[in-house]
Amino acid sequence: MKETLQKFFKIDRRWIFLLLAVTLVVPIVKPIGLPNKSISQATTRVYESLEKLPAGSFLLLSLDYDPSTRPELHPMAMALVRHAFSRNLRVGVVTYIAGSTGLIEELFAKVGKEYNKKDGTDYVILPYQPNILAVMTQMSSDLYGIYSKDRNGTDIAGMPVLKGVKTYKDMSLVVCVTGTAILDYWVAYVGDKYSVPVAGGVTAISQPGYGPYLQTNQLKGLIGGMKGAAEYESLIKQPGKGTSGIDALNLAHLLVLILILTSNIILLFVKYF
Amino acid sequence: MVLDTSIIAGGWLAAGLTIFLFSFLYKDNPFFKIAEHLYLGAGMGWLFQVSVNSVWIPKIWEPVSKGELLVIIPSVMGLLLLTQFIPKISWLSRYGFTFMMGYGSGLAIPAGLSTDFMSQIEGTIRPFSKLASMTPFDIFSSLLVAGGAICVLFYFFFSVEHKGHLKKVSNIGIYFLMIYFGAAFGNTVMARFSLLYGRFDDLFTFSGGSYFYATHIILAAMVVYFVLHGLFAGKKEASEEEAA
Amino acid sequence: MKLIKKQIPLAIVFVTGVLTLISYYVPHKVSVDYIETLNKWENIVVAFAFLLGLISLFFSHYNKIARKGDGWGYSIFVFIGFLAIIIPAYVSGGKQMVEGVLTPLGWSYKYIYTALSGTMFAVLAFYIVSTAYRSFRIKSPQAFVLFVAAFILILGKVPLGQIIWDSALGWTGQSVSAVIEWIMQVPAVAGKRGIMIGISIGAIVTSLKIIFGIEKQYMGKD
Amino acid sequence: MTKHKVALTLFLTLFAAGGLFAAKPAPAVKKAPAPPAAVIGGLTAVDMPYDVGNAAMLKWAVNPADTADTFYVVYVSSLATGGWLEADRFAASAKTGKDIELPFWAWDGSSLEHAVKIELNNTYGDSLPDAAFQFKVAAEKNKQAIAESLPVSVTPVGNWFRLDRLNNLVLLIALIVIFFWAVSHAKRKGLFIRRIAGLDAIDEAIGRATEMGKPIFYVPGIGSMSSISTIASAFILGEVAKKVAQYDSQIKVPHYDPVVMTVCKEVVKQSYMEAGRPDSYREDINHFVSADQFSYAASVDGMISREKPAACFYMGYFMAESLLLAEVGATSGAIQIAGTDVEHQLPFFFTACDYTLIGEELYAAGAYLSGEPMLKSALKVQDFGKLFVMVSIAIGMICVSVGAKFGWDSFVPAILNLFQNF
Repeated sequence: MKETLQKFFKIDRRWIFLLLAVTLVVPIVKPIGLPNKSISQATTRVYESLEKLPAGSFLLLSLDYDPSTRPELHPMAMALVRHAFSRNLRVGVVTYIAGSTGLIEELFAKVGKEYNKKDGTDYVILPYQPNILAVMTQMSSDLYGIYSKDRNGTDIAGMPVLKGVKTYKDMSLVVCVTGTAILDYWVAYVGDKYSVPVAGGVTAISQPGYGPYLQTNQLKGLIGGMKGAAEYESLIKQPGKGTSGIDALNLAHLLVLILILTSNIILLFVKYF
Repeated sequence: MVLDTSIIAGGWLAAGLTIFLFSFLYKDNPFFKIAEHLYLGAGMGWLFQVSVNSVWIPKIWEPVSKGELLVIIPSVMGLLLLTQFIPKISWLSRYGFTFMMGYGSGLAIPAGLSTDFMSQIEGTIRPFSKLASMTPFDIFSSLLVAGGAICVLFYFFFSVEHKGHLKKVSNIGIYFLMIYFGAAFGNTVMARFSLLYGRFDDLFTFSGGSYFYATHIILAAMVVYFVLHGLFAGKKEASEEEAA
Repeated sequence: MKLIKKQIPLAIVFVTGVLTLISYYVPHKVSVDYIETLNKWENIVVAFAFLLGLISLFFSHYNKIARKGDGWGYSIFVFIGFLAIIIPAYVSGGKQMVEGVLTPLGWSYKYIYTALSGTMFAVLAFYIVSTAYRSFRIKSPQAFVLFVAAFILILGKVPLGQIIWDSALGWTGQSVSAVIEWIMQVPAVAGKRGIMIGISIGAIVTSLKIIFGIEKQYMGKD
Repeated sequence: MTKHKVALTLFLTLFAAGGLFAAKPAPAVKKAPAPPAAVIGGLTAVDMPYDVGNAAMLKWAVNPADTADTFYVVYVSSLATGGWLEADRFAASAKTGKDIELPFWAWDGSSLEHAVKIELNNTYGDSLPDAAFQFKVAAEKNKQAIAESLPVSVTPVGNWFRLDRLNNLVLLIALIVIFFWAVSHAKRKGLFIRRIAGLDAIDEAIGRATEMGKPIFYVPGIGSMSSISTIASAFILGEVAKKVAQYDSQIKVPHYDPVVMTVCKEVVKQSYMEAGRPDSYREDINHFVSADQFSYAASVDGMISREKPAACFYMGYFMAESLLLAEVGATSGAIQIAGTDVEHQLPFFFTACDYTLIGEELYAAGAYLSGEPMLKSALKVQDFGKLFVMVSIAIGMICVSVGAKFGWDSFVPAILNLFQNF
């Protein structure tokens, strides 16, 4: 008995890999249809921060994620942009991750068309810059000192979207969507230093780490992982990839729990019987 | 739905590269290695093209050609960084590095003090200023945050030996850390699955008829490869892999 | 020689460091102008820093090919991958989309870079599952606490888990989402805050050491 | 301590000088426009303190007779006469001295007077006219002016010190003083650091590797030489390499960052010299793998699963690759010891490795093993910081609770002010 159990325990891990692949592929092919219901406070706070901005306010989005965290963060960014456009906010986009430029392009090509928003009038995409600190500090006194053109080389001075926007004082909110520590930079080097409201969207991995900033209100809100994306999508009532993603993750989550429990129960059994 | 040839070709390429990388899960193989090396090069290539188009041309080339020569100073400092590779004059790179380090450190110190230090103390004690309107459970939670933070800090306190009662305090600290780690673990599970879901979702798209079943065909080809490889490479290697 | 090799660089780090530090406390125009100039310069210097990685990558793979070292054939693909981005970038002039149509650069991004970069991370999901099975050991009370927190988080993040919780623990009157919120807002904050404060002072001290020229390993050897 | 005082005095003097500029007497220039029914008395205008020099501060007494529909309108002009532009408009109940967000040591605000910060850039654009600005305030009810003040003038100037950030500066100076005290002390007498539980595991792992005749992998992570975890890792590597050289075992150090590699080469070479085995030192102990996170992880994984090392050390800065590495190491049967200050990677190390150094324990291990005075003194400063936080939280909690209980209205915000950032 013991030997059989131990053998079971030393199973080739590739079987486990296969098991996971199956539990994820099946719901993609045939969705289960269990929508996300609960909405966390932190996500609601982001939603409300955007909701209370008057139309025409300038929202700065720092979209710093590359394809490697796209499934989590892209739906989030998309939901945020949709929300901003539906509230007729002006949107400026900056990025400090080279790999994100393609995703930003994709996002605005799609959502811009949905809401009939024009590049240069309703939103502006600024080019990638390598040094995050330098740019953040510079934007506190004059953003044109570092950004003179948009990503296609068009002069940004005089663009309707940037009318009256020069420093953080002219921006109503900064939202940073990232899988890196860039949100920490926004909090420390911009939010706290220049008293700018900063909210964030992060991968589920870094989400618990922002608890202290949320409690102190250094962060106005936080969207965490695919669950957060699904929550935001349901807040703006536009289900997208976040909502369908959560549905697909149901079984896989249970699988992990079952695996941890099984292995530890086997271990107990082997030890005491 | 009829797709453009370039999109179908793209679908095949993406599906192929994705499956090549996943094939590492079965075992290391040449296809994985090719995809991995391609990734290295492509990543660098992307960074290179973005830097050229977003920084070098607009921030250096254009100002210089317009006669704004001041940008030459930082450019030279930047170029000096590259002397690292030439041992004899590698000290020149220090001019660039020290500039970067000085700037970064100077910004980091006050920001760290205010954000991660003072604000955190303030955040811990502020809830108590609303004592009158708090429920007993709120008070308990606020006390837990404050007490927990103190215990964790004490766990990392290296100037005294942790003995007797002090040992107990630092032990309580560990449990707070463990809850935090547990939360992080749970969240990470979700994060990783989401990424996998993203890739599978793409593969599912490419498996459609409009892409001429790219996923199915490439997957089948990989399986055939592994079967053939297993047959020809002999049993010895296979059993070794099993053990891994 | 020591002067230009060592002392001037150390003077640079000290002067830029101290001035930048002081600029936080000085609101005057002089300080703003100083920091603006430095911002612009810094941004340019850093734009060259990634070349360090690029050159060492090329160098090591070029060497491998030249020496015909183990698996040198794969090294060729590093250059192929590089060219697969650079050539389209040149052709498209750095634009990824023109009037809603993908340029060759956009195509390379979407089908090569996205696929490769996305999958590299996604592989981790498999390892997390096998770690869960093969090395997640509840070997101590501490590991047990970690497990309980992780269990609740994993369960409560998906709708199916919420249904299970409600049917098993619904009598407590607490939904799993409320429990998660509490964990994230109370004990996890305490734990994180404790770690974070120590590490942040560590970073501040390191920055001080750099400014005062005590820490200079980043400069490399003499 | 003297240093502390000198610096403080220096800054205070600086501030005082700034204050002098700021408080340049602003003679109220009286003119005679046709005033509406009533006159708002006691309007004063001063330069806005602690700013770059583009704002002014207006103050006047709150009128208890103001009703909810009373509005105040602030007008500004850059000309000696006329040219009035509207600069601000707000309800009579808003913008009192209490609403200005400055700490108690930099601002004495009363709810009995209105205090309004006027940013001139909003009205005049980037470059302000180089002149004294005139201000006047009018009270309105139903868009009808019911009262107006006499104009006053002020010239905004740039200030030299953010007094509101004094708490930050004091803390910084205290840290610097303690830092230098610790440095000098560490060099003379040495400083006490308690032994960290995980260190025995390192010896054990090296011993086992020697017995088995298998290599040891030391993975320094993906940090650059400026991150503390990488620096600590380099010192730990030194000690590990020394033991490896003594036992004549093998060590491999795959690298992500070329600079870190150069440093580690020196460190390992030095260790082999100290162990008396310079002959066994090989240049390829430290080798560059890749500057890309995942190819680095994948390549190291490949090496680990091929060579099946007896022990793996993961010390330094790690991101997502932590799991990839630890899992492969665990399945290949190696003893694994990890240490990192990246908190969200710690759970994986904790569950998959035999021993894990958590956060600062990594720094402490580096300091303990190397006995390096610089590392020890840094650790001392960190301990001081933690002590400060522990004590501040404990005392602050009590003060704030007591203050809230007895309703001491100015005491509680004052305590909170001490730790706020502005």
